[in-house]
Amino acid sequence: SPGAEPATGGIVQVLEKPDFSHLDPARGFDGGVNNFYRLIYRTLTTRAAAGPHSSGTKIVADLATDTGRPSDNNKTWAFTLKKGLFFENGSPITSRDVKFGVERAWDPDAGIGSPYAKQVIAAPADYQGPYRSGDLDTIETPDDRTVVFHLKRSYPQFASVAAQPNFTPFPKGTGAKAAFDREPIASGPYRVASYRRGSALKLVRNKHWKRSSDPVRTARPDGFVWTFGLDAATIDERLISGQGKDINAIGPKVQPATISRLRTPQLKQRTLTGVTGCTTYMSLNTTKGPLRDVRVRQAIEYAVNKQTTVDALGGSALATAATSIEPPSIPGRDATDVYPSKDGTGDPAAARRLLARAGFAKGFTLTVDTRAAATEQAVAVAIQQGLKRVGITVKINTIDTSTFYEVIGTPSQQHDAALTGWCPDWPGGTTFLPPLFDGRTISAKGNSVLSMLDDKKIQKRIDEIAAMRDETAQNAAYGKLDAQIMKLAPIVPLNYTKNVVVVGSNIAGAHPSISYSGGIDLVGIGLADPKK
Amino acid sequence: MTGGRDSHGGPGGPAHPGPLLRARHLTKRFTTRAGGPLGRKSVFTAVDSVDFEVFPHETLALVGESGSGKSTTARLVAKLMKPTDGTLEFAGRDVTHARGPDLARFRNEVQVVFQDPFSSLNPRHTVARILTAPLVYQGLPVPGGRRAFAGELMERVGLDPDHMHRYPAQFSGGQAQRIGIARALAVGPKLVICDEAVSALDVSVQAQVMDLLVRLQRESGFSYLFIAHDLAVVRRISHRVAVMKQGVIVESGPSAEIFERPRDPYTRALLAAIPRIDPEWDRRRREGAGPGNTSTTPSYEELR
Amino acid sequence: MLRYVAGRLAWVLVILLAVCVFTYVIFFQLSPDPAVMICGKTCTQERIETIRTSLGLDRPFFQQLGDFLRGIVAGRDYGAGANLVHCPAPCLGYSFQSGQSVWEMVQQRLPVSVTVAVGAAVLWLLFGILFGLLSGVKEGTWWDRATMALALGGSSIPPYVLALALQYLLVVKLRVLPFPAAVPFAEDPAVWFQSYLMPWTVLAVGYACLYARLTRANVIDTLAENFMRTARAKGLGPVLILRRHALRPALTPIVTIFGMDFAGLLGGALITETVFGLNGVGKMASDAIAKNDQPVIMAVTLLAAFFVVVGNVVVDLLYTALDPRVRITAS
Amino acid sequence: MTDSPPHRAGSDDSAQLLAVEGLTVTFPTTRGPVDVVRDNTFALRQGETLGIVGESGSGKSMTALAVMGLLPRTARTSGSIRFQGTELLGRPDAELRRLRGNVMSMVFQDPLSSLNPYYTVGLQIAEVYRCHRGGSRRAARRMAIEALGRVGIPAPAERVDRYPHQFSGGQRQRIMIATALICEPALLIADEPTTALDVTVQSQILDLLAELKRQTGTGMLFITHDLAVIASIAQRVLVMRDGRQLEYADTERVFSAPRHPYTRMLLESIPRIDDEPAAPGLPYGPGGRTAPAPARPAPAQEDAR
Amino acid sequence: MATTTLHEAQQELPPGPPGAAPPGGTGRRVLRALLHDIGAVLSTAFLALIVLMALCAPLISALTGHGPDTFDSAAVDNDLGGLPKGSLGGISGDHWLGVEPQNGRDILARIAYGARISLLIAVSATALTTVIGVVLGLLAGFYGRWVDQAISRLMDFLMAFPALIFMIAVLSALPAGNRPLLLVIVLSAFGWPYLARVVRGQTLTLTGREFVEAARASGAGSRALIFSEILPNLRSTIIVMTTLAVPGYIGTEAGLSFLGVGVTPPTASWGQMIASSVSWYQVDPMYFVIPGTFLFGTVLALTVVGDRLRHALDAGEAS
Ligand SMILES: Nc1ncnc2c1ncn2[C@@H]1O[C@H](COP(=O)(O)OP(=O)(O)OP(=O)(O)O)[C@@H](O)[C@H]1O
Ligand SMILES: Nc1ncnc2c1ncn2[C@@H]1O[C@H](COP(=O)(O)OP(=O)(O)OP(=O)(O)O)[C@@H](O)[C@H]1O
Ligand SMILES: [Mg+2]
Ligand SMILES: [Mg+2]
Repeated sequence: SPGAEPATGGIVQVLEKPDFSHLDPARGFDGGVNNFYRLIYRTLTTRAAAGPHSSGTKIVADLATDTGRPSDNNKTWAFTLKKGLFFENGSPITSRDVKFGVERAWDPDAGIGSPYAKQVIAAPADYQGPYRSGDLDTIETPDDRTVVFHLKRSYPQFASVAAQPNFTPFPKGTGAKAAFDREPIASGPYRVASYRRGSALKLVRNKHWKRSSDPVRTARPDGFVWTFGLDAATIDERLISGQGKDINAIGPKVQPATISRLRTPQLKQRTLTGVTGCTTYMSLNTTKGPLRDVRVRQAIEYAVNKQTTVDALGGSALATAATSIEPPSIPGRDATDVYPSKDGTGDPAAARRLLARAGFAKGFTLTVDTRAAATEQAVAVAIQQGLKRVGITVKINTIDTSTFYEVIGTPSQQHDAALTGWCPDWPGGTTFLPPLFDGRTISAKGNSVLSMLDDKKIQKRIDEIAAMRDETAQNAAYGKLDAQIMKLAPIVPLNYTKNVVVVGSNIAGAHPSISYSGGIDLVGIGLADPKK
Repeated sequence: MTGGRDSHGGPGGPAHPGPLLRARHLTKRFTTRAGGPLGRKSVFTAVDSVDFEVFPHETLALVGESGSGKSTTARLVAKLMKPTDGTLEFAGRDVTHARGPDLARFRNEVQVVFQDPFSSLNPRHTVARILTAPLVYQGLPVPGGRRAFAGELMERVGLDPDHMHRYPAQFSGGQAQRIGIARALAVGPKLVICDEAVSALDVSVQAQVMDLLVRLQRESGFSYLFIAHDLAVVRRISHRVAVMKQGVIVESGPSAEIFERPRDPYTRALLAAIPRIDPEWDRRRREGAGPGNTSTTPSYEELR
Repeated sequence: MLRYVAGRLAWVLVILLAVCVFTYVIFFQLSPDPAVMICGKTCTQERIETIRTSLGLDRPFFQQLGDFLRGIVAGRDYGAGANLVHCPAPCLGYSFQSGQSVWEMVQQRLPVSVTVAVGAAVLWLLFGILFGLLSGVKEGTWWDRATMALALGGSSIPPYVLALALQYLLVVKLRVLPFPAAVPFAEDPAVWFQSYLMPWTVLAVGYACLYARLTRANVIDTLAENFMRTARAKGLGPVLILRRHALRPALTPIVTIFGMDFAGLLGGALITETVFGLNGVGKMASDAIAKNDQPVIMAVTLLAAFFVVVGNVVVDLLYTALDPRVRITAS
Repeated sequence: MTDSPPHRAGSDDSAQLLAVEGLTVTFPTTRGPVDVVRDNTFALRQGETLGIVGESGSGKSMTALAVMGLLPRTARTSGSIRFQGTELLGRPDAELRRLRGNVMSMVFQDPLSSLNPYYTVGLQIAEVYRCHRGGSRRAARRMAIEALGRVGIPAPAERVDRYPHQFSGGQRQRIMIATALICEPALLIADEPTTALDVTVQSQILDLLAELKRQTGTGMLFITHDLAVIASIAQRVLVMRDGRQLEYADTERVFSAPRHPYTRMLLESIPRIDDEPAAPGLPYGPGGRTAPAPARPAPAQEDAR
Repeated sequence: MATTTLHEAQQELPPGPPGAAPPGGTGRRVLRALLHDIGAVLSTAFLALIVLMALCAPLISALTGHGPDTFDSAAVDNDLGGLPKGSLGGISGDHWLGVEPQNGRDILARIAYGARISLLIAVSATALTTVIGVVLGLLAGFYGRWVDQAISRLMDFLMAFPALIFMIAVLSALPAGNRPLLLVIVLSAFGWPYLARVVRGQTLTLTGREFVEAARASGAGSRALIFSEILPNLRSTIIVMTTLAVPGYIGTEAGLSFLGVGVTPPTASWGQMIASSVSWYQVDPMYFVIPGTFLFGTVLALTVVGDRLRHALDAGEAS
């Protein structure tokens, strides 16, 4: 079974649709590539491996001996490196290499990945990374094994920040001219043996990685081979039919049409379901037309039939109706539904009452921005049908996938509503609620507060929670804030998505991880029988 | 060569304004390449500085060796081909470079019967359409409607009007040729260029068609530039004859003069080569038919 | 002749330049800012600005275009200081997404596309013309009707459906072919052939149907010509009559279409490559569009344009060579 | 030419080359089937020339095409056509093919459309030879040049590589003749082969045909409107009208004692070079050309002659 | 349908008055020939049915009680990824042609409404492409010289763009406006050079033919030469290219709609239906088979009618 303990050896095949965005950890930053980075890179801290008893969200030490030692009211964090750490070329990993790796986040070319290092670590305003501006004084390396970070403000979750991909060490001076996108310097159990962009990537063992230094990665297989550029339907077909090397293969989320084929016992056994930890939602632009009236927004909350949006995403196997902004995977989440209805099918009567009170009994027209992809459009149509029940006419505005996020992130261009989703960078309210509802961060471009909600009370609360020292209390407070925000109805949480994958029959140690959008955690995977 | 004008029909008549058509130094050179577009270039002069005139109400016959440039001359005169050199005057106007309305007028007044009967008929058009096309193209009304008009034209050239909705491929060679003649007559031109217009017709139909041509000349004053190989036909219809050889007019003059007193050796050779039926046979036939009784020869109409 | 060819080639350059400018305007000016896309989900205004600067997007339009053109001809430099990269001619820039040299990307992918296109072209010419010819000759028979119905069916099936259906049948059910993959010929000719067989087929079906129908129509027209009777009167065998006397007149228009189709395919068979996961130019294009990766789009466009325009020149030359009557009128 | 001894009908001394009996050709039209050739019967011996004359549209070409087996697909044929003793009608095309162009060949009436515009005339001539006799491309080309020269095309070596549209009408006709003769067939069907030729070239061609006849005993079906030509080369004459055979006899008999009034009329209609011109007095004189030409000629009322 | 109009246009000279029309008159004869051809009659009937269906789409919806966009969650199985309940893609007394997976929309209603959009776009784009392509191709081939240069270079330019990429780019840059109209314009703008080049080539050949020369001598102006003399001889090519353009455009429309630049959801179109059915081809084949059959039937009918029409017209001229 895919959950069993894997044997050592063999090559795991990975079938993928698009190629990775970047092999350079300072540049890449999404669920898929973050998962992959852990095979070749190590960071100061990292998430625990997903497993039968682990959801894979807990922050544990990786290069460092512990998850960091805060001081100065969480404003200064010190880490000590383990002994016996080496790059793939055999040279030892020192604190200066860690510092250099982190500094790359400020480079205007390279630093396009995780934003947290730059957001949290203090730095001169004109600092432009190691290649242009040299060393950053706010990161200290008192000795070969110690690195100390000075932060802008108190940041209790810095251990999570230190698990971000751009905390990967690199030998000082390397990596200019996007070199790592072609030839990364590995610190993890594997190194890149060959890479043909868009078609294939081959990982082999990194001889200088010591199993003893790494409690997270089991590194059972002798290598990995990625095949990119495959068609979604073809991947499903290959995994289901399992011919030849495909018994050793894993792939991405299956297509909705495939779900109904996974009913046979053999396939059921090879099917894994993970939670993505993401929420699909429809933002309501609180500065536009009737949506300025909170009652209208609340009416929409009632009117939407979340169940049909679930169907649009592929039914119960792939999604569940949402009740709150935060998905269930976030600690401290408060599940109470502010706008309850039976099975999430909506409450049109309540909606009509609210609309009538707001003076829109006859309804109005709502324009929804949608990505030009089949599922998104299906969700949009589902919303259209739901709102039709209360007289609201939905106009679906389809935007090319490549430019969708830019258009909706530009307040002057976005329409009444937009269909999108959000995944936290680590489990907790910190990377969920403030980016979506802190009205002070509204910008003319690349805006993430799609609702344009600029509510002083909420902003004040966000600041208060951010200042809390205790992470658990902080998360509980975010859970309460979630309900408070929902009363203002700036977004309609639609559903929480799931990730269903089929793995080859010889795959073992496969466990979905919330940290990687419900994908199988690669650090624990392997083959049941490497000789097959 | 302008050729001497003979007594009948010289420009001396006071009412006569001059030649209808005058070709001066008409020259056509073809550039050909042997063996594909990259082959060796060679220039061939098909028509070499030819001069002639056609007067109103007159038939000028153009005879000559096969390949001597008669059809090319006809094409040049009909302005279907740009001359390499030379000028063309029609009814006193220089039409060498005529365009627009001038050209339209020229087209109305000059019609052509082509040598190759099938190639000159659009395979996708019915006869009715082919015959009315000149009027339609020139924006003229079709008198009596398309059917009646086409039917009458077909009758005139001895075709069955019932076949009006057939396509060219359904006709015989001679029939196709007559369609070409009928087409040329559709608009009532001043000059008709007949390139071997009667060569594919049997002698009785040929006679009928030639009669038609002659009558039209008499009644409506058509002029003809008549290209033919059958010298008997030429003799019968033409007033003047020009003899061509290798792109050059070697001799020209009044018909009678040429046929009776040919000067150029080629003309003489031509006349000598005419195949003749044994006069003895003719004599015997005439006798058999009864002396002086020509009425036993049925007229064409009777035979129909 | 030589002058004509030279003139046409000069026009090729002019058209490519026009295509260049046009593409530049559409993708760099009208379409949304790539910097924002690169910036990601948590993004700030200044980050966008920095990215814009480093990509050279902040410069005036004509300067960008000029740099681009100069890059193609003479190469150019990107970035500054330690990040300075020299991009040798022909420089098509670097992918916004992967940072790879676009010229290298094209070089890597072109062989795949060419393999797909050539193989498919061979198939569709073979079958399209053969079936069209047979149908034309046997016009009105059951064979003709069946073939033409099949041809219609073939052209009504979206290639995507055909691809999946074939894959299901041949690979999953019957297991006679492997899943398609871009295996280089040198690696294993047998596997190479097997894995390209389906892409070739899928790509060829639509064209073959069109060509079959066109060939048929032209053959029927040609058979009605008088010279076909002459050919029969000469006692030539039916194969020779068809091959020589019917095919050439019937195929001259097809040469035009073939030139366009084939040249168009060298720029990538978008759908087929995507469905079968073949990493060719077409797939590169569709990926680039999905990510608004302008330098790549630009390169694919130019590449496709180059093939099409040159293909058209070749077609025109071929046409005059094939039909002797055209020469006199075209000059 | 006239000196070659005329064959007598029914004489058995030379082999029967072609025997056509009761040949009927029918076309389906929108108004029902039309017989364009009706019950045509004639025979041809080796070395004999049968002239077919007749009204335009009387079915001469269709008769010729029927013998070659080249009628349009829509045509229906009945009767019997025996060539060298074997029946041709109903014979599979593959067998006819071996005969066509080789032992029986045909010159078509409309030369331009009968030549393939896509190929040089050299190739079109040579391909017959190569098809039936084999041989190298070179040799066949040489044959083609020679054939062109024989039919009087000037500079044949140069013109062999030209395309049909680059020739004059008469030249095209000669190209057709050259093609038909290149294999020295036993039966030559010539459909108005000399209409586009001037008399000098015509006599040259007729000489060529006579020569061929003498050397290889070729039998000829010679369709023409030029009765003088018939008189000079044919031993027998077939007169056709309206698809029917009106007269079929020795040339001399037909010319000196025609039985059918139509034949007589034909013979009377022959324009003669020694005749006075038919339109001696020119109609134009003073005021001759006042009325504009009518757009439509008045219908014929009477025979102008 | 496009081919029919094309032919009517070619019948430039109107047939005589109906009473006086001869039994052999082209129009009558062709009509009679078509009526005697069972294939042509069936095809016309099928096309009429499709057109009727498109026109009466609201009626069909009223009859079955299912709008084209109305969800029917009860008809699909939520736990099986939205697979229609029951066999054959959910065909039942309620849903005559079954339902779409995931949302249970009625396929019959969507086919009927989709016919409106798809046929409108495909047929008008085909008609426009044909007209522009044929006219410009004829002009280029006929006039040669600078006209040819101008048109050919424009064609080169338009063809040089990878069509799909540019349709996406252009369409996403254009304001939403009237999508079907925009689609028709853009499809035609990029589609005509293909036909035009073929037409141009054949025109080059035909212009040199003697019958064109003869017509010129009869006084035909360029327009008459081009449209009455040359055009009828291009018939075969145009018919083939045109009939095959219809499925092509339906497919392209689907592709563009799928990429979000075509018609906006939930508007139904055949192409969009086929495109979204693709991934379901194994578990719900009817979802593909039904719109696919309609598309195939339409194209087949169009071709048969076009073919038979040509045949009827040719009947006279075949030698
Ligand atoms: N495809 C066809 N359909 C119907 N009738 C046809 C067809 N082809 C020819 N005909 C008719 O058959 C008759 C005989 O034609 P044929 O070509 O044999 O005449 P011909 O004697 O050779 O005349 P000509 O001397 O003018 O060449 C003509 O009346 C013609 O109209
Ligand atoms: N397009 C062309 N290219 C090259 N040479 C040509 C072309 N057209 C005609 N010729 C040549 O020009 C010469 C004259 O041709 P033309 O057709 O005028 O002769 P003709 O006098 O009409 O002869 P015929 O009586 O045989 O019809 C011929 O030798 C022919 O080969
Ligand atoms: Mg001539
Ligand atoms: Mg004839």
